[in-house]
Amino acid sequence: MQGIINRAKELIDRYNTGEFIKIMEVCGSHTMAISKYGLRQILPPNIKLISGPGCPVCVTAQNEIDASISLASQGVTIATFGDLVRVPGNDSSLQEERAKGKDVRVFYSPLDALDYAMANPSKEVVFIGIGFETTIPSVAMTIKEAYTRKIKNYSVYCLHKTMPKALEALVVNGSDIQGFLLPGHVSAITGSSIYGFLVDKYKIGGVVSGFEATDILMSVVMILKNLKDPKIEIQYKRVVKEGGNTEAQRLMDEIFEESDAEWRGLGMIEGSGLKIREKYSEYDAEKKFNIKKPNSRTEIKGCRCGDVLKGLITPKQCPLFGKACTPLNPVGPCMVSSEGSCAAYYKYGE
Amino acid sequence: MQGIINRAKELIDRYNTGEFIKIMEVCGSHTMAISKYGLRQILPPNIKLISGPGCPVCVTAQNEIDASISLASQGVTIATFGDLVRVPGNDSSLQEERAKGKDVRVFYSPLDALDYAMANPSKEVVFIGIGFETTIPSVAMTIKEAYTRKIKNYSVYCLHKTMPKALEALVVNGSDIQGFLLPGHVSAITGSSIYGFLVDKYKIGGVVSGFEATDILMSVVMILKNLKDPKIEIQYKRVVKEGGNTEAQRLMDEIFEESDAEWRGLGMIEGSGLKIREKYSEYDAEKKFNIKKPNSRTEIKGCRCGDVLKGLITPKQCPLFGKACTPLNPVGPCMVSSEGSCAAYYKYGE
Amino acid sequence: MDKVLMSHGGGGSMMQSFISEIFIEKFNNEYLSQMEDAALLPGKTVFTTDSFVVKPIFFSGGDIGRLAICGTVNDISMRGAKPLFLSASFIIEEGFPIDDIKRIVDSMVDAANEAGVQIVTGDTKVVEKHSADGIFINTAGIGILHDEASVSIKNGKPGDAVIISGTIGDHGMAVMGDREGLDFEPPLLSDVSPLNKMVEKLMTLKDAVKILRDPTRGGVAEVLYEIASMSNVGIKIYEDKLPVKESVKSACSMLGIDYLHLANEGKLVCVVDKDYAYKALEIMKDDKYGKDAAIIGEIDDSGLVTIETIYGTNRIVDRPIGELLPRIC
Amino acid sequence: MDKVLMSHGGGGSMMQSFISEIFIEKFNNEYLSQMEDAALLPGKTVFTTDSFVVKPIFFSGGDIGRLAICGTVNDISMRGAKPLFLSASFIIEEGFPIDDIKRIVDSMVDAANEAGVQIVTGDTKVVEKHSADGIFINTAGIGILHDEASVSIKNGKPGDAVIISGTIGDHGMAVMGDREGLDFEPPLLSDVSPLNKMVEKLMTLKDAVKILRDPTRGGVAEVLYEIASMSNVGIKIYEDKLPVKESVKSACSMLGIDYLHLANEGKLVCVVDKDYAYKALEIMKDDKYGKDAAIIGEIDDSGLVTIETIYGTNRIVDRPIGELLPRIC
Amino acid sequence: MCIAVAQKVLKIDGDVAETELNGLKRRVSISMVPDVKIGDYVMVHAGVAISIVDKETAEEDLKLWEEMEEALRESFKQN
Amino acid sequence: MCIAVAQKVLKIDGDVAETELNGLKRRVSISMVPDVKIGDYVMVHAGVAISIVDKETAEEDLKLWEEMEEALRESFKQN
Ligand code: SF4
Ligand code: SF4
Ligand SMILES: [Mg+2]
Ligand SMILES: [Mg+2]
Ligand SMILES: [Mg+2]
Ligand SMILES: [Mg+2]
Ligand SMILES: [Mg+2]
Ligand SMILES: [Mg+2]
Ligand SMILES: [Mg+2]
Ligand SMILES: [Mg+2]
Ligand SMILES: [Mg+2]
Ligand SMILES: [Mg+2]
Repeated sequence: MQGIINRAKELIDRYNTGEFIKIMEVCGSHTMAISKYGLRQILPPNIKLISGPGCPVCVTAQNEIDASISLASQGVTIATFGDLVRVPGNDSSLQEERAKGKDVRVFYSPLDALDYAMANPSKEVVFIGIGFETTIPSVAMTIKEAYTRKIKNYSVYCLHKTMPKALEALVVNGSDIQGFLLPGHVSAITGSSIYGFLVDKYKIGGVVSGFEATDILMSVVMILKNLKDPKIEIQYKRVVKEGGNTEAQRLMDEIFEESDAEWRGLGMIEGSGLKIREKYSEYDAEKKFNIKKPNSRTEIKGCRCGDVLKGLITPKQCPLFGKACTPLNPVGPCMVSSEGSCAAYYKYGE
Repeated sequence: MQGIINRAKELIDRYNTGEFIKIMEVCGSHTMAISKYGLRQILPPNIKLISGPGCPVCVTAQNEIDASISLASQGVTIATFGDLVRVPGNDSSLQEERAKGKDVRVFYSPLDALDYAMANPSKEVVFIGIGFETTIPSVAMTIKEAYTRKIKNYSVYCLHKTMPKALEALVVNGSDIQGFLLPGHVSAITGSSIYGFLVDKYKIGGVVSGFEATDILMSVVMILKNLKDPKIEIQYKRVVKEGGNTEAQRLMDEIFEESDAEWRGLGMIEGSGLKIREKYSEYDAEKKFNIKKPNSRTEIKGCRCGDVLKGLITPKQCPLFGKACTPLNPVGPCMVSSEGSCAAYYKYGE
Repeated sequence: MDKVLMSHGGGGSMMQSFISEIFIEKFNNEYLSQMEDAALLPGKTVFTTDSFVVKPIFFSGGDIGRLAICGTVNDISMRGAKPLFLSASFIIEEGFPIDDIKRIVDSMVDAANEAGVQIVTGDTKVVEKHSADGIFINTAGIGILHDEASVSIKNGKPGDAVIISGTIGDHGMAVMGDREGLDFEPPLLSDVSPLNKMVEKLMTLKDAVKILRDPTRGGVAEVLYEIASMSNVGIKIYEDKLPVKESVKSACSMLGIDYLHLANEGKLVCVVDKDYAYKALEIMKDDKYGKDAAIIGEIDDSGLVTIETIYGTNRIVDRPIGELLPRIC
Repeated sequence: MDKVLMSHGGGGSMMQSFISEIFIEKFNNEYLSQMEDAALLPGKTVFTTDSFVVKPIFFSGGDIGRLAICGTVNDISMRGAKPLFLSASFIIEEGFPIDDIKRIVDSMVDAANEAGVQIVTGDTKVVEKHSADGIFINTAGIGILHDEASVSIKNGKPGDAVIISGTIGDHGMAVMGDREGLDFEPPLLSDVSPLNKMVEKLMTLKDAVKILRDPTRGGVAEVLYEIASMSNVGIKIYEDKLPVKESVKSACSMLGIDYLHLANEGKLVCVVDKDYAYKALEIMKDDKYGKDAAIIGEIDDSGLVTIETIYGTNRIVDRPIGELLPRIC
Repeated sequence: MCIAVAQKVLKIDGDVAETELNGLKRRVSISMVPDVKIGDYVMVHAGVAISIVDKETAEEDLKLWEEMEEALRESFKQN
Repeated sequence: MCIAVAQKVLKIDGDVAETELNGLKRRVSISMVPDVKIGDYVMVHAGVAISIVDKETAEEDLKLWEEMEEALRESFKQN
């Protein structure tokens, strides 16, 4: 490995031309891996890897967090992924609700949440559906199965978001991003062709990358190589096909349809979210519990998560970073989620 | 006090004639007081105070205990008086059910149980109604109040028993009892005239007694004085009136009607129990939960509670007393209830 | 029964046999089988532990924090030792108010200062909501034997005097009163107090002080039974000599409870050579926590624990079995 | 937040500040503020306590009973002392199976015998159903300092070697695996073990052994941070030197957890004068519980806790905050 | 049977009274003793007053006892 | 985004497979990779296999990299 790393480093160094090159890693797991492996140390100073809106916890809108919290206080069982419980809402968080005695449970898989609902028929279990295309099919599976088995005490609060429109929002008004490190596991589902518009409309290329240090460095080399002639390529060929996983796409399409979605930092983006189709509406927690998103503060005072998510600043440029805002006392969601850019920068000392 | 005690003792000693005189204290609280004060030590050897069927826990039939236990396992909240939780049923007890996670709660007053039901509307609270005329009016009050306030989650499993018919059962086939120490607090409700039949039909007198040592000794003197010319007298005049508490009688009569009842040791005694009147049937747990008394063992192997309750033997004459049967490992209910004759004899070393 | 019942922890005979069968037998060693409130280790070191689970956490006259300090201070003292160092270990239910923790810790600090002991090591665990009821505290403690102390539950001999350091049942009834909503006027307060200063003075009587025991769970009755059984003697006490508050007596008669079964947390039962009985009584009465001390009986050879009633009759003292249940009929 | 959260007990930085603010400050004394696993008292006596609340109670490779003995034996050992006497205090939920208690006590007896310690005093409380989750055990322990031992979390100096006594994260992942239904082949067993014999041998190196710490809650990462902070130094470790089972690594990558955050219950982190590093390593490797011991890094003066990755890059070691949550996205 | 204890009525509020005994105060139902007045003693069982204690009788009790005792002593003497 | 880890399929039982990685066994849903066979590697996210790892490609990856690297080195030389 060390061998390839060195060879990649040597190649990348050739691009140390003084010309400033900004590459955005869209995916939170890439942000984590880059920080964890210390890959930024390998890049020459003119090549900047900046983080994008690829942490699903981070982009969940404030009023969606608050709606989930107020749902918890209504006596239903909230089933969710780990990080979400720590995100501060307007005046509480799911972990604080749990400490008050509300039933908030962390699951590793949505399938486990459905199993839990089936094993506890007297509880009303609501899964908080966050995540991008990687996660969406597994949530879709639970709805399909609940429908088939006529399970009445399970539903999903659908806060899912999808990648392509958000990427477009980042560049539609011009941007200095010269290439995208594209998400590997999202693309395993969607395929790589969904990114074609980046080249066609905005002349920005990208590489779908794996998550090993070698994958990421190879992908960076590939992006650099194509700077003049932007393309969408797949580095992570062993996992990602151009057409993606058609079975998963079919399932997603059966359960969900496109809708608008509000992204923290990016605002409302047309067609960037999903909602549960009418046929499955009894599994739609929003309808079942008549959830109304509250009028939350859209921004947390001083927190620049929005700019971090848009890649406009690095976490360190936020004045609160490492001072008022630390993983111990996170101000914004980018510091809460362990995949959040601010958390990754803080934890791994970048 | 010591003065009166001495004077009473001196008077009682005059009856130390060699002639065997058997006086039954009907009431468990008298049994307790006699043991606790060590009053038997004061009596000459020919005067025997023997205990009767006056401990409500002890006379509750085995199948009533078992029915209560199985009710607990159905997910309702069992509300009950303290001693009852320890009584062994066929294969469990209320305290064992509680240890298994069933909701069994001890209350000092039936009114507290009703309050608990009102404070916990999602629970179904069933009060196990045991006890004689002293307790019955307070249980009646809860039913009346639940009815008036339209409380839907409270009911009573009515196992109440009444005194007069049981007393008659003890003497109807002949008996060597020469006088009754009659229950003070039962009589505060019923009045003393209900005991008239003892004199009229069976030529046995009795004295309604208070619970202080002086009360009991005075009552014994009064019984001895009247041996030749049996009467029903009231020693406990400060509390008991000949007519009793008419308000309480009215309330009891409004809620309950006479029924047959099975007494441990004494068997089925016609007209010696109560059932909830039709008008209040929604508060009758027997109907609400369709309770069927199981086919329990009627006797516990070796346990002579029945004979103890009939006054045929003293606890010490039971071969299990103090050996297989102790308050730590009670075999029969007379050892469980702290008012039980066996427990009183064991605890206070008689 | 194959499950643990409340009665197994109630401080009566059920607990005694449970503990003997499960713990003493298996852990089996010379120290544990002493059956004392605290173990006497080589080097005159005394060591004890107790976990505190009282409900309510804040009760009339004290709280779980004061109790956790006093309980262990007293168990060390009851071995004839001077308590020096305590540990404090907390098991806290998720969601427990931090202000309540502070209040409890403050109260521990006060009690420790009063007793003159230091809390030198600790631990904190947080468990999920509904996995504990608020807060549990364990304290363990180390002390050092007083000079020439020779105190043991096995020391009782016929003729020795039995002394109680004050009114009986205050803690148990204060806590039960809080739970049952009893309202006392003047308020009935728990007696929870550190007794180490009193014991320090008592120990000037050296081996004339034969047994010290704090009548906590199971009350005075249980302590008397344990003394009778471990010293292989009998005990006779006198009802008219027992110091009991009238309000406690009234509450007991109302709830059908024997005050000899109620827990005390600031009282000790002391068995003293009869020649030193009045001296010991005087020492106790001079102490802040001993003004109601009384000689309540004596050791005999009957093998029984008996009480002479106010009527001059004698009966066996009722030994507590397990859970204290209010009795109604 | 005015309520206790799970994270307050998770062994990370949130717990550290919670404990400092609430307990250390208020109880405030020279012993407690040592911030050691055990307090060093006058007379070379060492004293510690821990409560054990592990779920499940019986886990792969051990149970709460073995854990309760080893945890306290190890905390005493980590002070450079020989553990001698333990207390054992049980809080039991009504309805808990008596057979399970027996099994737990048997396992305590075995662990105590293995470690050569005696359980000399105890306590049992029973709480109502739903007032506790099965059983909680507190053990406190007393030990005596080894000759010339001079072990303290404040002793680290740049240049000292950092050694771990074996594979990292086995206990934490075994328990999490039981909870999450992970199935390891060969089975992943908790490392719960008494380390006092290993420490006894290590202490023949006398004051060359500078720091001993068992990386329990919060894992190796938290111990390194505590050392760095209390010794006022930095620490550098090397990813390629860390002994970690492949199966533990795989489970960590699957659950999104850092193995440096996982609890260990039979491992120690040892800071040694660099001239004695290989000698210490040899002693550990000779011990039953030390065969995978490794020198994993050294103390520096950076003030940071850093790791050199297998790619030759450097980064800060992630400090655990609180609750370990499986991460999915 | 059935424990009951005499308590003094301090306050009356509809069907409920505040009672007192040696400093122990309780709230008890008085709906079964409608004639009760402040200052009366009531026998309380399970939170319910079941009768009013007749103070005169309580004092008479002793007198009655003494009379009866006297009479009995006389009768014994005669035998 | 979203953690996924490659695991080897040991057994297939309808929609569920038993997978293994370094001795860690799991049950995962394979309903989204209907073509999977025993011995395949699958990428598993949140208990669901989201794609089959193409073993040939995995091996080719390195070759491709080497080809590209070579080409790049050449192109750099030319500059
Ligand atoms: S450092 Fe904190 S406050 Fe600043 S952008 Fe990140 S999350 Fe927001
Ligand atoms: S001693 Fe026990 S077995 Fe014998 S009659 Fe009494 S309760 Fe029954
Ligand atoms: Mg004690
Ligand atoms: Mg103790
Ligand atoms: Mg104690
Ligand atoms: Mg600890
Ligand atoms: Mg609770
Ligand atoms: Mg430690
Ligand atoms: Mg410790
Ligand atoms: Mg520890
Ligand atoms: Mg104890
Ligand atoms: Mg539980």
